[in-house]
Amino acid sequence: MSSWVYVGLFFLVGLIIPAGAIGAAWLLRPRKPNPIKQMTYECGIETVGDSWVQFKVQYYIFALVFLVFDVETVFLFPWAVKLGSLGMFAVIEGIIFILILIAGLAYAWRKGMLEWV
Amino acid sequence: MIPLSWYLIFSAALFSIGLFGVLTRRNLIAILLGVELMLNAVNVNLVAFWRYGDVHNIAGQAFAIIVFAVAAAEVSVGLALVISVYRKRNTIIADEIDILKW
Amino acid sequence: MDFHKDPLQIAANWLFGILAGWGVADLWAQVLIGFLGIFLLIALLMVVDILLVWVERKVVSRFQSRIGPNRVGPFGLIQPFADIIKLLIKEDTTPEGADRALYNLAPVLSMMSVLILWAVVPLAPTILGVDLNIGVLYIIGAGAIGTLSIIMAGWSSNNKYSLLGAFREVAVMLSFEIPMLTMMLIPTIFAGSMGIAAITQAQDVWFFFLAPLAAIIFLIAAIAELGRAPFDMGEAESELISGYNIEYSGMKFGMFYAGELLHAFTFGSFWAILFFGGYRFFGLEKVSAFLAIAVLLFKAFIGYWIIMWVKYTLLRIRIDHMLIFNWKFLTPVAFALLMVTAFMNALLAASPTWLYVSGMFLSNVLVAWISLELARFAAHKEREKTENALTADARR
Amino acid sequence: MTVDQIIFLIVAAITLFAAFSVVTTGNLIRAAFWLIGALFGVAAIFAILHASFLAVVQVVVYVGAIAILFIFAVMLTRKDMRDQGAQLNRNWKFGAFLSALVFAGLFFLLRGWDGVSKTAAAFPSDFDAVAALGGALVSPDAYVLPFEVASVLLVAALVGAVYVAYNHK
Repeated sequence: MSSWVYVGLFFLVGLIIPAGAIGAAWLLRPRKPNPIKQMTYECGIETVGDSWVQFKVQYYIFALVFLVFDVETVFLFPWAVKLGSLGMFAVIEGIIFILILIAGLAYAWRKGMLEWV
Repeated sequence: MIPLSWYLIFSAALFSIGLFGVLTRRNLIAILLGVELMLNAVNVNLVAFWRYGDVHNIAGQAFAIIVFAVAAAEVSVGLALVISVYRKRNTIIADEIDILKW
Repeated sequence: MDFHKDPLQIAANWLFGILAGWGVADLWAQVLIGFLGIFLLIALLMVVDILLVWVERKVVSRFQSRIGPNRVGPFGLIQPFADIIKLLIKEDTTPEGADRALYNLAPVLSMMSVLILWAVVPLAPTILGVDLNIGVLYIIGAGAIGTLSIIMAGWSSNNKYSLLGAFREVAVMLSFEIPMLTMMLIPTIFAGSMGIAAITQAQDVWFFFLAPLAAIIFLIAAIAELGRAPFDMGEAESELISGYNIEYSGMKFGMFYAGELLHAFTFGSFWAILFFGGYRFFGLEKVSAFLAIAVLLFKAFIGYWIIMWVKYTLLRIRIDHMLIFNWKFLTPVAFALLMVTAFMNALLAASPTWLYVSGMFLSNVLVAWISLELARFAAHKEREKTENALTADARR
Repeated sequence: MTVDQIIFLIVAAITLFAAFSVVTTGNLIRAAFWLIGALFGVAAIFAILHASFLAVVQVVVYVGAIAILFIFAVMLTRKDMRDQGAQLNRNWKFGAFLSALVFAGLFFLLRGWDGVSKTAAAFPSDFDAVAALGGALVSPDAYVLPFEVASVLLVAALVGAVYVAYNHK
């Protein structure tokens, strides 16, 4: 726990210093707001339509593939730490684990779902 | 030192809040957010019992890892369904999705 | 205890003595000293960051046959300080309809996600923030906060371009995180630990010689993770103007900018630590802690320079090419390399060092060669298909 | 009260507040960001419990991947992104009652159990939980089957989810 206290302190200081810099700027800077200045930037013309536009589903599909791979790769870390003292059997298990994972990627690839249409 | 009960009560509270979200929100994504909270409450319990039992018995942590995998699978399929439903019905309000009424 | 070996411990003991003399409780004295140490490190990082602004501007101008900043101070060294004063007194606008709380939080989080990385960096054998036994994953976790700050900035600005830039940037960062994680597994396998200090200590032979391909893939993934050219689709100036930080001005923009530079430098140092022995250089680190820090900073600057070199040499890659390059080439190669490394590691566990090193090196070269041949084959086929389609079109 | 108790109470209070905001905020993006706050709090709880590996995995998996997936999903279903009428359904009072009942039930159940006020033994300093976990996950006597099945489960989820989400034209 004690080492995590230092990590917590690091988070705290890491928050305080940038916030302090922005706070200093807030104290020093001029403030002359006007409606045109605060308009959203869009190539020199007024914003057309809602800013929160809808997105391609491809972004979601890539995020999905990422999520699955992320979880599985994280699972491999304890395996990798212990690998030196486990012998061939554990290595084979890890390789099977990775191969199952690759099969999922191969499926998405074959079905053309990794294309950016 | 922190007694075990604090963790258990914390986890029970988190679970109840998640349950409240699941039962009352109308939006499908918000319901899934509630489910995430409930899964996290379970994980807190598992890890707390690992710490307060025999530390060398790693079962609590191994279970928590499996819960992570289940949560990831649940979210990916759940949100994919939400997106698919949105594409067909143009809404993700749970009350209005009644294709399976008959 | 020798001052050259462990300066921080001596300073801490001295401070502890003073605080104890004032009647401060032991626990609080320790927390206070830890706080001061962290504050010192982060303040130092900010100074390095200011220096990096100068280095970056000077190097890019040299790459482009210009001179760069040369008016303010010798070699333009005072230029970044002038920049800071300008950022401080610049008016700061918040776009209409922005989500103010998230809009203001994003730049702070962006900078924080970089600063907290240094909690696990071993600067010298005795100078180390926190020796977490999961240090490698901590790096990825801090990167997750950075990703979050980008999507926060993109969404809260109430601007199409910023949201589009954030989406692209996040898609790229997420995708390239997989090869990066996988390549971090390889030093973990060699060292038998996820702790950064343990990985440094285990490098009697630099891991670069055990896994050159891993080092290269890690660098590519790191550049993508930084969102720098050629992977800077998220802030493509000519299309999205500036990507997720378009609506930011003044010090808030400064935080994004400084965070990006420091992030690049940080990944240069992680590259050095994971694959080039960190602060170790032929026993120099045992002489003095200060020498060890100098060695690490030197290696980190070389890594940073390579990242800059790539940035100012290559053109921007289209987002679909980028994602396909990652998912269809880099990720399978990374996993193949991981499997080969794990297998060879078990096979050669009992063999002498020279055999182990050469076996690992050769298997890396083999994996690289096979994957490049396969990629070339696929590229030829793709090109043939495109050319056939073009000639068919022309005939019609 | 000792220092770790104070730290725990602060973290728990922040986490529960964030969790409560998740279920009550009308703006879905805000709710997703509040969820991230709650998940961070749970990660801090794991760190207090000496489960370093799980604390970091919590941040990497939940904050780095699951939360981003939620945000992407919200933006893909944009029509319902901002407050639109009631966020709670008609039976929200019943839901609130039921969840309060669950909490009260768990609370009294816990009070009746005598193992609940147990305090932990000091954490053995030479114990490497990550290595132990690695050993257990690939040991045939322990969790090798769940380990491989988790991989199959995730691949099944990947295939299914990509198939469902993909826009079949």
